[in-house]
Amino acid sequence: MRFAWTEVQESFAAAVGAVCARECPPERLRALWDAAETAQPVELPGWAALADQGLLDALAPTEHGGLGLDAVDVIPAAVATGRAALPGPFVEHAFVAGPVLADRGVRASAALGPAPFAAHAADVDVLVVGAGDRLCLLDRAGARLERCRSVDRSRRLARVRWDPGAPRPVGGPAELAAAFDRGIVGFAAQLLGLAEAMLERTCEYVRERHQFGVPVGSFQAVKHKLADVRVAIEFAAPLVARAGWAVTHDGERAGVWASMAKAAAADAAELAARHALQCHGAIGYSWEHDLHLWMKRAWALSRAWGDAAWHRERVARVVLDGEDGP
Amino acid sequence: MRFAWTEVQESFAAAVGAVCARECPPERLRALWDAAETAQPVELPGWAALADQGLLDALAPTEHGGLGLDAVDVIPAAVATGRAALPGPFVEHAFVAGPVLADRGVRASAALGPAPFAAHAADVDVLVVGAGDRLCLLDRAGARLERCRSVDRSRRLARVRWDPGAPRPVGGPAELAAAFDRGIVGFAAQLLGLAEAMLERTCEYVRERHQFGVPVGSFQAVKHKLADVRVAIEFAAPLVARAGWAVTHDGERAGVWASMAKAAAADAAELAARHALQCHGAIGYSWEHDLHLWMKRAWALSRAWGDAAWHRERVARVVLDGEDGP
Amino acid sequence: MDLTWSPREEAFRSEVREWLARNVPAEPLPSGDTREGFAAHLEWERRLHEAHLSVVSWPVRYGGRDAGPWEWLIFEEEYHRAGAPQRVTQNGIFLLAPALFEFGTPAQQDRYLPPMASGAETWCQGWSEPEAGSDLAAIRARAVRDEAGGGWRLFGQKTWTTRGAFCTHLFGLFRTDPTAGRHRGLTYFLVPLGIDGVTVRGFGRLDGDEGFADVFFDGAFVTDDAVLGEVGEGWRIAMATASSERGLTLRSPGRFLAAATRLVELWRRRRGDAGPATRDALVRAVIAAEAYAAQTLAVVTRSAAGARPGVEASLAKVFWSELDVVIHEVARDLLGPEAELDDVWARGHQFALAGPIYAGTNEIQRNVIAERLLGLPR
Amino acid sequence: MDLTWSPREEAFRSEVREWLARNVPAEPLPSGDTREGFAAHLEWERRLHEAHLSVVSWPVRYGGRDAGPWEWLIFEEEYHRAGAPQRVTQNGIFLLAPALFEFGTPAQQDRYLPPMASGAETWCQGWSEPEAGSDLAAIRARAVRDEAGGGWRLFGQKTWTTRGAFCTHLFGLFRTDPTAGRHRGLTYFLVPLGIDGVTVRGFGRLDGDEGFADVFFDGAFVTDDAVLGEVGEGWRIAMATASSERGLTLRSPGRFLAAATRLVELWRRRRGDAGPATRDALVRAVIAAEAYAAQTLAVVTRSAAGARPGVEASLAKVFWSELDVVIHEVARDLLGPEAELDDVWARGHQFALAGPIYAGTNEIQRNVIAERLLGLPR
Repeated sequence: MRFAWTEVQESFAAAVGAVCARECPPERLRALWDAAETAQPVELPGWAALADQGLLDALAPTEHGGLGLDAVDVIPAAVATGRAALPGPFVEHAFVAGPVLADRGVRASAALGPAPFAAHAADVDVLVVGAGDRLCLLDRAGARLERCRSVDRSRRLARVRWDPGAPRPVGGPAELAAAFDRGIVGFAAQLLGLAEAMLERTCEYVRERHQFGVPVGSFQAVKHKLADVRVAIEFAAPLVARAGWAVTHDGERAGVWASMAKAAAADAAELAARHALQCHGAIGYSWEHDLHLWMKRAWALSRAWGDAAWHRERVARVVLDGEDGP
Repeated sequence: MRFAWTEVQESFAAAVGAVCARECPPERLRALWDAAETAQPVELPGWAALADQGLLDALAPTEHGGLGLDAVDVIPAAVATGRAALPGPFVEHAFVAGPVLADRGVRASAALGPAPFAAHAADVDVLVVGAGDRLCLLDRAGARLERCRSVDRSRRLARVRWDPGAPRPVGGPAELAAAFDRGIVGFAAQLLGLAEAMLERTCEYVRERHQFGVPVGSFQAVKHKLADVRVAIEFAAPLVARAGWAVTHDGERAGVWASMAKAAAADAAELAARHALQCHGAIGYSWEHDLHLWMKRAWALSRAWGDAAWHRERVARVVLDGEDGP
Repeated sequence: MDLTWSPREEAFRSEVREWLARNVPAEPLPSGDTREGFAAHLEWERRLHEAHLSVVSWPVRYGGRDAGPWEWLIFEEEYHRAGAPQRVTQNGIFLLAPALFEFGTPAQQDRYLPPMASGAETWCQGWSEPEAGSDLAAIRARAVRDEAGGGWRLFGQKTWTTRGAFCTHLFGLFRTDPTAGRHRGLTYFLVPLGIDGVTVRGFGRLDGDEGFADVFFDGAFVTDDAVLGEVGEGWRIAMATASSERGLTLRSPGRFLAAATRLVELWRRRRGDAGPATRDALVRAVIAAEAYAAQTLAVVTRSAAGARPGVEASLAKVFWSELDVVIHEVARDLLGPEAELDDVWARGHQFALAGPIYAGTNEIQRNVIAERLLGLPR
Repeated sequence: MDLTWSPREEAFRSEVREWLARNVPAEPLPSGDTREGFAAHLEWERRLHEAHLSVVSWPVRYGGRDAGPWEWLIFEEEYHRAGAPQRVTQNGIFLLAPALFEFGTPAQQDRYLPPMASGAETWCQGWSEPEAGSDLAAIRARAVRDEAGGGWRLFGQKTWTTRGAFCTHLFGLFRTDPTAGRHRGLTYFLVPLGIDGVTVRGFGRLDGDEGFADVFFDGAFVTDDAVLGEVGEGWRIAMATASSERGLTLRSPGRFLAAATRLVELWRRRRGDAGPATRDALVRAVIAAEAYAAQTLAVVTRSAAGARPGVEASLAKVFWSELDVVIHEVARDLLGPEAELDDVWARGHQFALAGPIYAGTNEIQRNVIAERLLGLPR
């Protein structure tokens, strides 16, 4: 029994974090917002460098040119992408498509679960979708995309539809559920990273900002809000790690663990956003301040692929009603 | 349009409050706890004096020897009984039975709504119950009582059953609903009074109690908790008044207003109990301190005759589902 | 207690309801926090004014109807029920006007109130500064006496000024006596934004609309009649205005009743997608909106009897601002995965999140409640 | 990460589970916070000790099994899963013993640990005083040097001493240097309660059980070997103990997993009475219990690698104490009108409400988190 990251997992995450910080500063993310309305594929900041690191194909089998890692190995790196608010369909490409896509030269996004949306659908070559109870690949050419605007414009969201026969089956119900569960664990990891980043930025701010002659961080109301965020992160993080183990090793209850992780991480990130904004005050409410890069990503990912209530209900059907799986 | 108590209503409440304070100090309430296990009828502190004031028969029609007042008139007085944690089936006797009981010489309690319990069933002459869709009176002699211990021992609770034919019908579904609604408005008023009393006692305590060289009431965490209690009371109180008007004047939606009042007042009282205990710390956690007289009454009344969630669901069936009534 | 409306009040309600039914634009106007949207909203304000409905509680001679607080309440209820446009003139009408009525000279009232009522002149609030947010008394912008010119020269910066880039005038506090204590030595000025020495830079709010502005003063000159009330009395006048902002006038219960109604409609459309907790959370929000409306009846009853809004306004500020957040959280839960979309509810959510911050953060309001209503030590 | 148990750990789990299945009383014991219940619990502790299960992580020579932290965790999980009795010896075993192991002399360890393990001697904690609750450093009880007697004389009052009326010994802080600062000059004493000059008065908790005591010291004499660690080092030793109290040792995840399981069973019986929100609230509680268990795995991993419990214990204190309240609030909602009854859930609710108060209020814990983990200014 050992519940901790290995040094290798942590140093991979540190390397990914360093690339994100270098390649994806707030200016590049803001530039993506300005392109939110264009239908043309856009360049995704940091993607080339992260591909060089192997991150994008980390979960792909070695025989297909990937690193052959599992979800546990890549969760700390996924947290790092969340901390950086890295744009692009990283989770969809690496966690969802990685293990099922034989061709390493293509970029993938995905639309699984209760929402009919895929992020960056127009920027990728192939989409992972569920058609009935089959896990399928859908070439972008065969997809009918309707652009939608996410509250986080950098997501370049689209509603995905297709003509019958366009999706190519690559797996059955078990593979479909596994792909979905890997996806929500990836998003949960990013939500954790977003929460951590918002907490850190807010702590820095309230140490510096003075009102009434003292740092606003010395007020107990501010302290307790941020302490609550720290508590929420402290107890969401082990669920995310546990879910990573579950989707890798425990077939049976993987969906329950994955949904618990997504629900807890979404709640932590929403709480972090709420208190980060309140503790920043009007300064954090402006477009010019970077806080909303993280907040809006958190609001989007907390709702994408099922919100916390949806995932709790998925848990309830097993834990309370005694249904089988997921 | 005028949404305020009259001077007459307020001075009646002040007189009732004075009697309660004189006749029902904590020692007398504690004495009642000690008698919690006895099946014999007990003397209810303050009842004789409140009967002399006319409070107990305030809602009874004048032709039956009552004061002929309506629920609006008596709500401030009911709040005063809550502030004093007055024991006894005051709401059941005055609000529920008063308007339907011709005989002024008897004492009544009641068991209506989702709970099969009546407070002080062994101490009264008659019980108001619902048998099917009829409002009925049930003589104590015809009732099968099973003593239960409430978390508030002073309530001398009993589960009420009866033999077929024992209840005497005095009204149909409309009268049954009206009696229930008058009851929950009365309890809502008492819950408000309990919340006010707990808030006041706690404010006094945190002004006096010093830790770290300062009054504990100077800590922002304490201030904000008690401010939240004040806000909850401020916005529950008008719902209780509004519900008093509704059960007196608006037949149609009276049940919705009454349930909104009970839910809001129960939530305010539960919040007051929670924060009062936390702000008192260990001192408030002891049997010797009087705080729990109010807390336990609040916990009991918040659950009696339907808890807040039950009443919100009653509102939902009308407001969301569009059902008729209550 | 008498919860019935008089025939006169019912007639007023009918008139308002019918006028709104005929006149409220079928399509929502563009956001009033953009330049073109602001113009569209001013056009709407002009029509409202023509119908003598822009300032119903004002005297007839300034464009109002001398309506009492109950009619004001009826107007607000109908206005929100009809889904009528946001009032982009609200900072003038609801915040400055009460101060003008109480502290202004007859000449100032005659000069400023009619164009405010018609929307010909639009006012933004100049309270906050980069270093004076929650700590409003830390204001550094200053007014220096210009004896030769017979007036004052203004210096410094105001910020987070709502719709400052589109308004014609600003009311705000400036320090006239740098030697006096924090709350003293502040004076309340009425400043046209078009004069020399004033620079306005609009900037985006959370939703990207240019709803905020920095306003820079670099020696802008105003004459003595730009001072509202006495020199050095600015704090007292501003605090009188603040109770209005926190309490009744800005946040009429009609707004939250209407929002609760929209939420119930959303529930009816989306209930299939909603988790089991959302039904209860929704009813909580509905009850809270009714509680706010009922509490307002108590406040208006006192106000109709001549009471002034006091520190109790802090209770309302905390309640309505958090209710507004709750309403939008429930809406997001009802929308499920579609809550990610940048639609009217998402915009409303972001707008609601400003409520616990502006007009005095809720942390400050809770301090006020604890210290001034509950008597807890500072 | 490796979330599998070794064969040896699995074997230990089986042994514990089987022993508990055979030995846990079918009927719950009377409350351990009453005199007769305390005696019944001591009898249970005696049987646990005979099976070498009372202190599994202690050295064999003191009655333990030298079990590592993972086996300790397994033991706790099985203990709570089996619904085994409350440990009335816990203040000694979980709070004093770690301090004895770290700061005690070999003679003290030999003297005190074996009877603690067997329940022959029972310990209560003497921290709080009437004027020293959250502000523990305000302790006034004092120990005065008695050179002639070769020891110390104790004066003052301790209060809210859990089960003080039934225990044989007290460990606590006394001020030995009245001239030193608040945290300095305190010394950690081990005091038999039966000696002259000690008076114990039991009093009721919220639920009426005599679970609290005042302990009065009026010149009671103890020898030098009653001092744990160095004179004047009491605060440091107590704080080392406090992390244990706040964190892992006292509040094992098994307790909350078992409570969540009981809650799910209650749901299955009462779902018909539960409002729609309760289902979601219940799942939240279940997830929180799993989160606590998973976080504990991380803590035990660090502890197995030699890390000491630190300020992170405050995170766990806030989380488990509020989870315990939530579990009981959900239970009350499931019980509907029957939540009024004074049953096992109502008792549990009242017990849970003590959690955010004792072992340092959650307000203090949040200050600690903000100041020491987040680096916010005092």
